[in-house]
Amino acid sequence: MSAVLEVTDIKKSFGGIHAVNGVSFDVREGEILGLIGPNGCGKSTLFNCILGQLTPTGGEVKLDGQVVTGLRPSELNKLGVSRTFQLLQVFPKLSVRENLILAGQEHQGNMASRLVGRSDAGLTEAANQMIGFFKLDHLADEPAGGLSYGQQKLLDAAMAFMGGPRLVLLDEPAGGVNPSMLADLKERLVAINREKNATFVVIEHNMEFVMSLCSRVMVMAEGKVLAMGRPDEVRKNPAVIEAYLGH
Amino acid sequence: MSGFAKPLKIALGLAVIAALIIVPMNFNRYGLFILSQWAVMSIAAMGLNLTLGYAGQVSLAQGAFVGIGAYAAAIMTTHGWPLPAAILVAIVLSFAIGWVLGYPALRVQHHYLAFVTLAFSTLAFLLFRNESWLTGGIYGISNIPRPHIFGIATNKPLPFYYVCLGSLAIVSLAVWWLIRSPWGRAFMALRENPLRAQSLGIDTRRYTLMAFAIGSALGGVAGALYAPLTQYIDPVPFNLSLSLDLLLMVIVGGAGFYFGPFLGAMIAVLLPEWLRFAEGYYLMLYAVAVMLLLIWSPTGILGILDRYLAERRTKAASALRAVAKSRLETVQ
Amino acid sequence: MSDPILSVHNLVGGYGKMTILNGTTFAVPSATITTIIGPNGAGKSTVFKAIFGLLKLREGKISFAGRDVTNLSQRALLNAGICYVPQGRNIFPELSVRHNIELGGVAADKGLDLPKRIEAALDLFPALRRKSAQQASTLSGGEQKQLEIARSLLLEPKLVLVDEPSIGLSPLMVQQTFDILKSLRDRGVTILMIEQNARSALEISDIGIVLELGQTRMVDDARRILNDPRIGQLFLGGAMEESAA
Amino acid sequence: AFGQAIKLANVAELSGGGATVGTNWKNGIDLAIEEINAKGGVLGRKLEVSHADSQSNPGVARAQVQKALDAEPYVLLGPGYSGSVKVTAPLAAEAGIAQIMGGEAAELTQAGNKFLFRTSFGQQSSMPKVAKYIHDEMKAKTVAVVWVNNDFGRGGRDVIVKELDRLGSKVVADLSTEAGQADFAADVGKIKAANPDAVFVYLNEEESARILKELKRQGVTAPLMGETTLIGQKVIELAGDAANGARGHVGLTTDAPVDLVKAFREKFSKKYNYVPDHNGLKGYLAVYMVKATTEKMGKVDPKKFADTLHGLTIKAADEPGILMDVTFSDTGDIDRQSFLVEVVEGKQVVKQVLPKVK
Amino acid sequence: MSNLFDLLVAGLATGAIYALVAVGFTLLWQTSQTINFAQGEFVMLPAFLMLAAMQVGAPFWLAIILGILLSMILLGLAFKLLLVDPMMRHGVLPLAIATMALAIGIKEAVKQFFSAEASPFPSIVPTGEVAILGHAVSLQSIGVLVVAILAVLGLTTLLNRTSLGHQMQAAAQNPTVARIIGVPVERMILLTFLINAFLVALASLLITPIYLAKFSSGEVLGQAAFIAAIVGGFNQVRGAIAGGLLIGVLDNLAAAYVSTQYRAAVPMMFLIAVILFRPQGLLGRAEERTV
Ligand SMILES: Nc1ncnc2c1ncn2[C@@H]1O[C@H](COP(=O)(O)OP(=O)(O)OP(=O)(O)O)[C@@H](O)[C@H]1O
Ligand SMILES: Nc1ncnc2c1ncn2[C@@H]1O[C@H](COP(=O)(O)OP(=O)(O)OP(=O)(O)O)[C@@H](O)[C@H]1O
Ligand SMILES: [Mg+2]
Ligand SMILES: [Mg+2]
Repeated sequence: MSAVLEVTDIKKSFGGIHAVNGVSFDVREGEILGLIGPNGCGKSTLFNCILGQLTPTGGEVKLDGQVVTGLRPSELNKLGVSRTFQLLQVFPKLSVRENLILAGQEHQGNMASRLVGRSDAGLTEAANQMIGFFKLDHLADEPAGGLSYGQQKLLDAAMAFMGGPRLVLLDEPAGGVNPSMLADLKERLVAINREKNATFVVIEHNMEFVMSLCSRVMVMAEGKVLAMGRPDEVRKNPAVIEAYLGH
Repeated sequence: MSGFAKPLKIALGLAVIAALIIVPMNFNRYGLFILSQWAVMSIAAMGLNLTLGYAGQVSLAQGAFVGIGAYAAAIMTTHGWPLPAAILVAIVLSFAIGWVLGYPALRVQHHYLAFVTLAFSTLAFLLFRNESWLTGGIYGISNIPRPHIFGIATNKPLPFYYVCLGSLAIVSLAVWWLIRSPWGRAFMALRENPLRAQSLGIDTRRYTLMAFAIGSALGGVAGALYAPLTQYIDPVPFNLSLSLDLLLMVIVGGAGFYFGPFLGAMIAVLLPEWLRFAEGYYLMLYAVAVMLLLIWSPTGILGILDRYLAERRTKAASALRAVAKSRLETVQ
Repeated sequence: MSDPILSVHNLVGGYGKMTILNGTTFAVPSATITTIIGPNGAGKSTVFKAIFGLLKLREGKISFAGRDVTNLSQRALLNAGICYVPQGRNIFPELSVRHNIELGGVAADKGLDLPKRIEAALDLFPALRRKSAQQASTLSGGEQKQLEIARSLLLEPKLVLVDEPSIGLSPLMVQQTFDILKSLRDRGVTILMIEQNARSALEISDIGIVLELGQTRMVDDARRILNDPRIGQLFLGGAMEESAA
Repeated sequence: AFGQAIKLANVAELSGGGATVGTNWKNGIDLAIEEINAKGGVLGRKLEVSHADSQSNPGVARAQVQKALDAEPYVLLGPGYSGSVKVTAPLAAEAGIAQIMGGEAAELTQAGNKFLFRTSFGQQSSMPKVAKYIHDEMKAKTVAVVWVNNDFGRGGRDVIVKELDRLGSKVVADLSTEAGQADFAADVGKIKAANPDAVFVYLNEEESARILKELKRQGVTAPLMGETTLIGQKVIELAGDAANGARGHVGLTTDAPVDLVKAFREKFSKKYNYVPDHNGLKGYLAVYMVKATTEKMGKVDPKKFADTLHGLTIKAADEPGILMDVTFSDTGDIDRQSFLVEVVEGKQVVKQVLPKVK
Repeated sequence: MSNLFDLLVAGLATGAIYALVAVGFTLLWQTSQTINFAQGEFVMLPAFLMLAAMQVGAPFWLAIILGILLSMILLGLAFKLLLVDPMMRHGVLPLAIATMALAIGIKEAVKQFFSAEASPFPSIVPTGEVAILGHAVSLQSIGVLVVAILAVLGLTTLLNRTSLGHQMQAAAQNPTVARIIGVPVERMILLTFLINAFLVALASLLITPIYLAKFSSGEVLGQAAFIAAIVGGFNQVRGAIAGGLLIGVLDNLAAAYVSTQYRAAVPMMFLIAVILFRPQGLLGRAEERTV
């Protein structure tokens, strides 16, 4: 399997704080990589650097062997990289359906054709399916800002899938989501992973979720990589237990 | 919307349009002038509504674009060019300048952006006033001709009112088309959550610049009509207070609502005229009226309607929720 | 178990015309940990908002320590001994971490030694002590949640309402937070908690409440709920437990 | 006993940048009408006026004049801003209604409009007098010109610079200032650096007061020359000592050594609690122009009004309300005595009486 | 060279006035996240209240006290209850527009009920001048500057050093959470507007002798102060001083060395440059983390 994403020695500091301090890793085509680590160890910051939301202080990101550091988030998204956010990020005044159509529309046609083409960019059907899957049917026409925490979290995840991405970076998708829904979500991820050969990187503190979903797990601490390996290996790693898992 | 609402809406729309065409036929010159002014200001406000109401980019420069359009039209038509050509130039010019003015919006937002545009608006005023070789300076440009449309002279108030109304109709249709296209949705995404928008592939830079440029271009159109309407322009009407007025129109009408600018322009243009009976107190009354309106509905006139519709919708939704089956029960 | 300190009776209310709570009723015994579970959008957070006077109720009654506290102001509820840690992000972004924490003591009784309690709270969360001079908005998601928990420790409440404290916290931090809750209970404080991390939460709880569609479906001993196969299937993600095991 | 009232329409700057101008003008009008009606009106008919606010904006002025004309007034009064006059004069002319306005820009009466009349000197007649005084009496070889950058200031500046040039006085500093400007340090600094023989100041009253203070503060000793707006009572009140020594050409002033004018000032300040500036006088005169013209015609005839007023001389002896003898030219310009005034110890002192041109 | 010094002194004097008005802007932003477009009119009005008191026979000192009290009632209490309360929850714009209307209302009311004329106003600071390095500097300007600095020092201490100040900021940044932890949000907002009203009354007292009491004087003043506040840093009270003085000086230097016709353009371009290259303003604090 070749590497979809290669991250080399990424650094990000804020003033004197080294939030990410030289992180390198690869993500192989079709794998589900877990990313765990104590609060404040730099996971979200690493995502933001990879995705162009923050400019890294140093280092390089390659997508399919092409350097993409410095690309804007929207450009990366057009290349098939999508994401979810740790803090709730939806379009509060737009309805749930509009949120989802919005999430897919820039992947249909070009800017000019979107001006003259259909007003839903032909996405209503896809959006409705997504709504059905996440059990948001009765809320489809409600403004997204009126959803409960967990529902917004689910909507955020749903949006990440609308554009048919090949690489998805999920930042704590499980936080606040009901366990039975979570089981569905996991199945869905696995299905997309198998059928569409999409690749995932998942930040999560929910160990059952990470350990049962991921093929490899990377552990960060204080801005650096602490460990990387199969879930069962990582789980037994004393350093990981000490810094993160407890017991 | 329930089934009967749509024909009802269409009928209402047609009635309003018919009224706008027929009723003014026996208006006096003053009434026609004010109504034409309403049409022109509606166009400018619609532009700002696009930039501010839909795309969320605060601009205090819309008045300056009206000025740019007005000067373009005044200079060209007094040199013998036809008005349509002048309008075209006004559009292109304001679009281009609006595009450039959009660049700061890529760096700063909200009140910071408001002040960049405020500064621009002051600079534009100074240019209008000081560059007399081009703009006639403080003396302004007089004897601006009104156009011949299809061979009909529009010197008289009624024909020129129809020119304004026709332009308003064209602009309204274009804006309607724009905001219900995916572009409109992308603009709203800029307003609601630019961060999330970026990560969904929405080229926030390009859309921001577009929102500025298109909104400004509409300001230019309004200006290009304003010049032949008053037939004399000087820099004073295009100072900051026009930008603030237009902002007021957008907010009072209801920012981000399609019909907001029409109502807002009505409040800002017609209300003071209605209040003129109060003589020296009319502006005071106007100020109080605007404040009361905003106290009553801070989201503007259409905010009230929106609240009403939302209530109806949520009532339906909560009825659905009330009859929904418990999962626990279904298992039992 | 002792008398209920909080009882919630037949709550009906919601947002605008939207009815979310359809007769929610339950009681919380004194000095226990009670956990509310339920699907997303069940109305759990809405119940808390209602108890804390942030939502106008159309019907229903809330009593606390024998007193009617329905629709009281937040300050009055704090004075009565109720404290609330909401879901999501609830910090003052432009104030420093330390000032954020200090603000937790605004409603404190005169008798409390606030400086000491602030130090104690910072001791529990070393990350916050390290960053105490930083603007709160620069904290990571989990650190912000820690900040909120630390802030809520300044008062001496009788009842703590805490809405999904575990979101965003690392396993270690979740353990520690649950330990704090346990020690509070042991000191006689009543805890009412909402959790989606339901298994861990129920494990430290005395009572479990299942809420669905704005109605209380079940109130029972936490162990029994944890072991009820139907509940496990529907709300605890039974399938996942198997695959993880 | 009265016949139908004679309807006048006034459109003036009652709000916006020209509010002070317009309010004075309006008050002058109201005062005159009150007087005239108290004495039995014009040809036995009462005068009535409607006031409309142009918001100091030409577009609004146009709408309001249109509205006023739609109501077919006898005579249109105002506006005061030259730009607003320019946009409205064609409308009045088209309707065949005489328009008596307050604007002073030179070009207004030069466009061949047969219905437009001034109430004061146009800048084309006052500025040459000022330039001549600066050149002949002050013997200034070099002059600094400070003006407010609106149509009033710019208009005066353009004429005087041309005149000074013609007479051979050199303009060594040509300084534009803003309406409402508070800080004149830089402008005065420039004047000081240019070291002129005289300074011509052409600003609104409040700004005049401010620059006078600053000139004094920075110790500028060159003689100061201006118009009514430099040495008016208001300026003296606001500037205090700093106004002493300033001189000005005054077409109209409430301090003119004319009994009728003094009486007017009394009446005005009694009614409105403040001393009017020249705009108050202009409004007052405008109404008396209507009265005198109508009485001359012997009937109320809007169509013949303009014709009658052209070339008319009104003597104060016949019509005390006109305050001073005045003649109207065929272009609607005004000819009248004027004064050269100096501020001495906080009082206006007339140094010279300039006779009528013709 | 001496000319330059004169310009600097004059610029600082004007700048101090801007600063004093700008303090209110920054205060309102920091403690209620509102923008008051009527701030200039707020500074204009108290002087008229004082003049009115004197017209009915009150001595100057009593007029000052009455003026300040009335301002706090009208511009503090009534403003907060009638306009701020209903609109605050709806973001910055509705209130900004309402204050624009309020500005019109205040201006027109003063014009209608008082006068369209400028009136002189007695100065509480002696009107003399002192020589500094051989240049005359007016005592009034020094008074304004001193009060502006004191106001900023006082407010900065209040906001950054005291629990009350933190509560005021908390109420602005997140009112719901502030309520939840027991901050008396309503009272904090009221306090904000009362302080602002007191400040504008004070500013009115000091500035009007220089600017004259006129219904329209708030326009120029308000706009200049606004720009000063942005340049200095909108989210920190101390920004007002830096911005005010800088804009005052810059304005004078521009008039002297650039062009009098374009003097207003220079501070504007400076404003644009500041916003683009240091959006938080010279002394402001950087915006919060967004991702
Ligand atoms: N501010 C709001 N405006 C309108 N509707 C709301 C609002 N907040 C919540 N709702 C609706 O109320 C219902 C219950 O929301 P609530 O937040 O109480 O759910 P919850 O049980 O806490 O869910 P979660 O586990 O996801 O946090 C949801 O369906 C949501 O759509
Ligand atoms: N804008 C900023 N300014 C200063 N420090 C920052 C900024 N952004 C992040 N940090 C710091 O960088 C560190 C890493 O933050 P990050 O959000 O990446 O953590 P994380 O691993 O995602 O933690 P969590 O699990 O709690 O979400 C934190 O210590 C945070 O305080
Ligand atoms: Mg994170
Ligand atoms: Mg919840």
